[in-house]
Amino acid sequence: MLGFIGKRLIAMILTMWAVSFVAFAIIQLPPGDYLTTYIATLAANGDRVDPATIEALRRQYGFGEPYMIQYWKWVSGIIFRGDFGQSFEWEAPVTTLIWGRLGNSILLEGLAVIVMWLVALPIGIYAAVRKYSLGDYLATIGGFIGLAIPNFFFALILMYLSFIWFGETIGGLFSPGMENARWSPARVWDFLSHAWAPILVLSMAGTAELIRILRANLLDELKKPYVTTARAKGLSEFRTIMKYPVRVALNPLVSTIGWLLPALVSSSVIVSVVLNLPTAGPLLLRSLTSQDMFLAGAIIMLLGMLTVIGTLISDLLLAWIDPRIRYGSK
Amino acid sequence: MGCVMRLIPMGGKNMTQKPILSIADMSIVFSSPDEADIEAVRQVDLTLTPGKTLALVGESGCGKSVTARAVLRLLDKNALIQRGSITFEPKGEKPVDIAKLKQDSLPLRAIRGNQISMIFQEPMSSLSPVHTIGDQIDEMMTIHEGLKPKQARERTVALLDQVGIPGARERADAYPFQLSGGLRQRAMIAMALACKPQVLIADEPTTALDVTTQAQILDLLRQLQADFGMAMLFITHDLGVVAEIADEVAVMYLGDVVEQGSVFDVFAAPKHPYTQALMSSIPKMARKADRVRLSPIKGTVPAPKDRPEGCAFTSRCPHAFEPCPTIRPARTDLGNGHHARCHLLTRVPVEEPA
Amino acid sequence: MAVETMTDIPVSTPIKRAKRESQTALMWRRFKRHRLALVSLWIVALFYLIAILAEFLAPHDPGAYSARYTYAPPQGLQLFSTDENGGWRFFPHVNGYSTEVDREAMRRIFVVDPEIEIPVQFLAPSDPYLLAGVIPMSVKLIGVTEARAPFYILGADRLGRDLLSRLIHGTRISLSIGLAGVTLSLFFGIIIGGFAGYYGGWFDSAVMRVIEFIRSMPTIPLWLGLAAAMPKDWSALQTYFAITIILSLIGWTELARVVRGRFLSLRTEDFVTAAQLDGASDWRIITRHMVPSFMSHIIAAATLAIPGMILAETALSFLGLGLQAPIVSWGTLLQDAQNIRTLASAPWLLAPGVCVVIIILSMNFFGDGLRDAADPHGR
Amino acid sequence: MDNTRGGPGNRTGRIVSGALTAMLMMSSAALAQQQAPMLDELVSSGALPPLEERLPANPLVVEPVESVGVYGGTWRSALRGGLDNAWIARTVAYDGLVRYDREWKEIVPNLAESWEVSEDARTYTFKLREGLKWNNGTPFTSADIEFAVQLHKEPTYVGPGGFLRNPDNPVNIEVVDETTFRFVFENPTGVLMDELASVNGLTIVSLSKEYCGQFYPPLNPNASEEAKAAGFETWEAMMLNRCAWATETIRFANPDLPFMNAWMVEEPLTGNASRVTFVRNPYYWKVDTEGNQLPYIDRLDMRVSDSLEELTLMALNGEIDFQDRHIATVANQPLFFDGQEAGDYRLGENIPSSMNTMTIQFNMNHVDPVRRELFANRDFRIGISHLLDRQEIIDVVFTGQGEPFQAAPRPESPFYDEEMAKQYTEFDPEAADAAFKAAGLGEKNGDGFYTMPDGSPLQITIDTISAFRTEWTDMMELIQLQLEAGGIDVELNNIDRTLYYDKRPLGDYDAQIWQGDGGLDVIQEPRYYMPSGPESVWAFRWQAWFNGTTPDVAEEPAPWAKQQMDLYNQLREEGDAAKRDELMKQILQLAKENFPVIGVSLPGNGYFIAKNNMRNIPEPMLHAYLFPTPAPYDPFQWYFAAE
Repeated sequence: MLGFIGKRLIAMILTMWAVSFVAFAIIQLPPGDYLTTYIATLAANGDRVDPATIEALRRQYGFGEPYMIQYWKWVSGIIFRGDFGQSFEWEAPVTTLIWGRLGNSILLEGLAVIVMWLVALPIGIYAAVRKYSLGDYLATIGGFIGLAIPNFFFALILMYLSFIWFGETIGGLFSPGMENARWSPARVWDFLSHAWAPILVLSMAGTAELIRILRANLLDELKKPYVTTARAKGLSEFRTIMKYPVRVALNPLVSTIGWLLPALVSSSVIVSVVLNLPTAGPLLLRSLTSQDMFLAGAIIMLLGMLTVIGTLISDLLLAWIDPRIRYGSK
Repeated sequence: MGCVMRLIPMGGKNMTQKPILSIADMSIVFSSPDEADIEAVRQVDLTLTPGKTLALVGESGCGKSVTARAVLRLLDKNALIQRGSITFEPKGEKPVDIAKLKQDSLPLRAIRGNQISMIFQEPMSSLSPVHTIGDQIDEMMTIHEGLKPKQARERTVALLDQVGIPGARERADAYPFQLSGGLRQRAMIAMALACKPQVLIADEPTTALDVTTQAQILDLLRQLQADFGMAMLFITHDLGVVAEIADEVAVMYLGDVVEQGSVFDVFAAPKHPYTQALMSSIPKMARKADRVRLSPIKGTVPAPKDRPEGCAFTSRCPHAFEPCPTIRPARTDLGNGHHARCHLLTRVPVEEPA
Repeated sequence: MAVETMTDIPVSTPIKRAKRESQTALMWRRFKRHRLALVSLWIVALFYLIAILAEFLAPHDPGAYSARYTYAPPQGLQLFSTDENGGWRFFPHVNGYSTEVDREAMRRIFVVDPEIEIPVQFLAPSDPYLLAGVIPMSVKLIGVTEARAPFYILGADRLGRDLLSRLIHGTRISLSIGLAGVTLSLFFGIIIGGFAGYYGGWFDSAVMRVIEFIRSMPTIPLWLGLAAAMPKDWSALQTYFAITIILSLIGWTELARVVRGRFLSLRTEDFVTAAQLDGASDWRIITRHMVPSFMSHIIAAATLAIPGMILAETALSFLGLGLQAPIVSWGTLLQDAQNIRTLASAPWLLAPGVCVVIIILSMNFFGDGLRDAADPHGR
Repeated sequence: MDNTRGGPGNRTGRIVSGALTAMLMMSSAALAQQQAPMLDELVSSGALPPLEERLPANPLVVEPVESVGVYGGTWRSALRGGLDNAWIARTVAYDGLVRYDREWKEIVPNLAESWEVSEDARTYTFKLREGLKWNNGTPFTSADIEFAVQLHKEPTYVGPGGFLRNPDNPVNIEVVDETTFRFVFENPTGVLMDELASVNGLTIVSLSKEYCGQFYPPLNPNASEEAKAAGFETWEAMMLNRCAWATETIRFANPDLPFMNAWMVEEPLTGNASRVTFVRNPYYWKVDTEGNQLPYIDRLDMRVSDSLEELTLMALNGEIDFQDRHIATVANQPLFFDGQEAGDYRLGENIPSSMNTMTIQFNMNHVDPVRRELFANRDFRIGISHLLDRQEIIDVVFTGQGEPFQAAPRPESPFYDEEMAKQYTEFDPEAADAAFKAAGLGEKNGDGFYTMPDGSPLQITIDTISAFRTEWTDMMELIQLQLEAGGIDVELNNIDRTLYYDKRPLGDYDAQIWQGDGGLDVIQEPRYYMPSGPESVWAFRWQAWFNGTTPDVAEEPAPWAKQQMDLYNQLREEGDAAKRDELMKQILQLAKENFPVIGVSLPGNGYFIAKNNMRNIPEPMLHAYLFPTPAPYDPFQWYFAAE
């Protein structure tokens, strides 16, 4: 087991390195650089910057240096000084910008995952055990509708309805005045009273998918002889199902935990824009379009690492709960 | 046939015992949404007596497993015990009709595994792949006897030891796929015996195993039966195994018990043409001179749905005559608990079928 | 024990064969039992039919705009009409509008006027066109006889274009797009995942690293970056197909992972060992023995993937990376509807959203039905 | 309208200020000055000096639009995303040495109570108000102006420049005393006052020497080390971050940075702020006619949101007190109109400074000689213009709002020339055909499309941006259909904005579209009338020649364009506004004759959203960026009526 973990850890580090490289490549992909975009934006406001200024800026930002050198500067800064570089737009170190928002992202997505599981488990099990029952159909239909609605669209409608019905505009994560307060019961409550909408939207699709997978796996497992064995032991039906088929059917699910994250992150980018959530999403979108490369790079990389770690955790979990994988992988 | 011989006195000894489980006139019907109902088992009568082994013999799909599972009500929802009773009468307790018990009801669960337990054909897939052997055996005792995990584990180790698993204590923490087929089956047996059941149902416990292991398992079972004095219902399609382990035998064909009785009677003087056919398909040990060729049964087993109203064997029976296809032959008592369902037996006897 | 068993009496074999022959028939029978799936199958078929016959079914050209009917509400289609003495007669028609421009609020106000009855003709003659780009035709399923009369069964959008026609043409784009990507990712997923799980060892770990790596990149930035790097002289459609393929190149990992996981646990199962001992080739073992044993998962995953693609298209459009006007797809149509103004005053423009939901629902049910039917140990 | 700026502006400047001083004497004698209740506490607790000590000797007396207001309230509005500094510029930041009056006609005193221009238009002398203070109480003097000039002379410091960095006309500052200083230019300049009065004129008054000096090596020897210690590469970087100029976003991310504006930063605009708030500046130096210190409104609360939908809903829900930016679109108008009752707000009229909904600029400097010749041909552009059914576009896209219009000054402008605005705007395929013949295009081919003079197929690719203006997508779709119906094969190329700009120096684009700047600010923004700057996409290489910015692509312009450039150079150096206007008229005349850029339609009036209880908001407003609406309408004298 230890060897297994060790191997995975090394692999993870390699992956992260690759992530950093691609992250850097991606932010280099679009034509032009931050300055062209900067000029463009100024020009759109009828504003102008004289070429001398641009040249000075270009030198200051170290554009035009060879790709690898730029990359090395960046990565070494991160590794040795925890310095993610400067954000051009904010004229400030990237680190001062991202942590708060990244925290919000992790918080929201974490909550979303928890909600998914809490909802999906009972429904999925019920749907499988009571196959083709009314409940099964309801669950399945509900799940599929959840999958079918584009989440940003759902968010939009949710916003509009809550405005029409309750005269509430459900944007952001806090009501005015609460944004910069420190954590307190009141603030937690305020947070929840705002966060329900995004969490609902974010977890919707994932829940549907979990239900689906769980039902599929469970249906296969329920037919296995060991279930009969368990019944023959005199276990109650409930305990039989919970202890054996469900337990086995969970394995493939566990491996999805890590995989929910990137999808969640991606969809939260869009949803966050619609619902104006102070998460990493909008900042990323913004920095990518304005080619604020170090900021964008840092966010992509951190989100990447987030998911790599998520995957590692789910793999370890899987190995932990499924002896066949554990011993198979030796 | 030495073994068969050896069985007689033993059978004789327990003659006086009153049955612990008696299946009477039981029919099981499978219903499916888009096909006609199928009567997989019709009007079966079987009795089990403590310390004795009843072997249920037949080709695959003849309904023997269905019958066995019916005893513990382990059939799927679409299977219905249409008529008849399964009376379970442990020593000193009043009889219960298992057929009448509710699925997942307390009384039924109290019987399952505790008083009647079962061994399955494929030890691999019949054991949970993600729980250790130990866990799965402990559970029996924790649920039925409310033992603490520790005590339960002690018993488990003892059991594993008893069923001849070397290094029982370590093996208790092993997962099924880490054991050999034989050991798995032993573990399975250990599990079945955990609560000293009074009836043990073994559903082809040796089919998946190689011949030597098979023999060991059979010895083990016989041994354990001697120790625990339980009644055993032994399902198999292997007459050899029957000869080796059973006191009584019931031969099934397409859901009917065509012939039943003590192994000795049935083997020595099979009355039903099907039984006879089976017997003649076994190489007999005899002097070179009068060695007979194996005579396989002609024709194929019809699908349950084209089974004739009357005797199921009609289509393949060498002696079939008028009543066979239409009238179902009665259960004819041939004395000494030997029964068979064949019109030949009720017809004015002309000559015995050879 | 020199006692022979009776399993080898010749009777047992033919039974098995009989079973295998009827496998597909059996599957179809099982499938039909799943009512919802059957209905869904028809719906999906219908949608694809619409996609093929788009030009014939759409009353208008999807691009044809009209200043006088911006945001015109749906007229609906009446088949009967009452004459003065209250009698009914068959007279397919739509009701005209009475319109006025509200200068202050900057909008047109429409009132569907039941007095005005514009006769509707089935198989109405039209300007010649090529059905599906090949068959020359000059008749449409439905149309108004008098030219220039408003005909907006499902209403009009902000440029006075007929929503129904746009919807029908959008169906073609959106549905065609899903398939390519899914087929691709299916192929990759099964092959790569299968071998990785089957052989394990370095190949497995290599594949796993790659998958893990691809998967750990959130897709949005990938899309953004790639879309920006796409050659500029490509048409929007080319670009989009390129992106679809990119999506599937990311999409296969999901499937591969599931397959591999299954393989890992299957490897230890007896029947695989059995097959190996029989000396069956790896390829045969994987395709004949292992893959069928979890066909259900593959099907489930695939059916989930197609809608995934359709949703991806809408998401891309939302970010402005998907198709761009004048190309009509459900995504671009939804993009037009993604604002409060539409929600508030032109809700009928949400119709594409409804279509998306319907097709995805049916595809899922369809796949679900298949899944249960293909299930090796179905009831 | 421009003709009273600059020169006359000086005179009025002095007169007005004189009048003010007089008024002040009276007012201060007549009635004791008032301050906002929220300050009383601070004053009585001694945390703040009394009002008299905070106000300058002669505060600027502001005539309220309707009536003297009452103190209090929070003005809620919204920023789109974290970098929407323009809105802050339009609400908080507009307080330069001088400012425009509410009609955008005159330049009136602001921080400077008066100024003088030498006859040769080389020397500008300014007189600051006596006793002006930054919001931290430190005095605002000529030294601060000097500091800004000095800083911008640093080659390594990247500032917005403007006239401070104009290589063609270097400037020096002479400090006469605390409140008096002179700008001395090498060459005459006529546009300085306009630059100072515009939103670009704020840099000079936005840097407190006392505070910003600490990051500046000449004033603080350790500045560089301290910068490094603070995690910045250079002192310049730290200066940019801690001491950003004028309207830069990060200026509002640093609460310590001294302000001269009516409101000062309370909750800063950081990268992850979800709102920004400003609170009244207790040292603000303006009073109303009754001597009450301005502003009336205590706080500004700006929601930071990337979601237009959220902002729209907030406005509908009455959670926005005043806003026009981002949400007040043509599409939303019916929505907001219907919502007035429920949201308890009103819609007010905005007159855009823009003279066109969209301009089509054919690339006269195309790298391909054939196309260059074609696009440079006036008849060709005339033909295209005649193929546009402008009325149809107006009806479909703008619900009948606006009128056909070329790239020409707006009717409100003194430079308005109906002929220029209306020529070639009628939809007339015959005329178009004639024009194309004249342009030497070949006959229509099988597909019904005109061909190149040599008979090869002619396809024109127009670059568009759908992201920037949503209605452009619709317009271009219609225009494509109209042109193709008229026999011109058009391909739309919808690209990202950065590419839009990257393509310009390369010169291999057929045509680009953009908005109609320069409808009112004709002199400041002549991009469509002559090759004035990089935004003159139709003649990018000519403007490069003119500005000497990107010499590698510079090309000698056509004679008429060169003539325009000469005229514009004269204009720049002309001190007398009347003469400047005359020169401008000549430039426009040349533009009219050569018809370089095609316009579509005059934008209909926009609108702003204001809560019903918000007062002193004049209507209609002129809407521009150089004249940063609504700032010139003095938000500091807006107030919430008690109801």
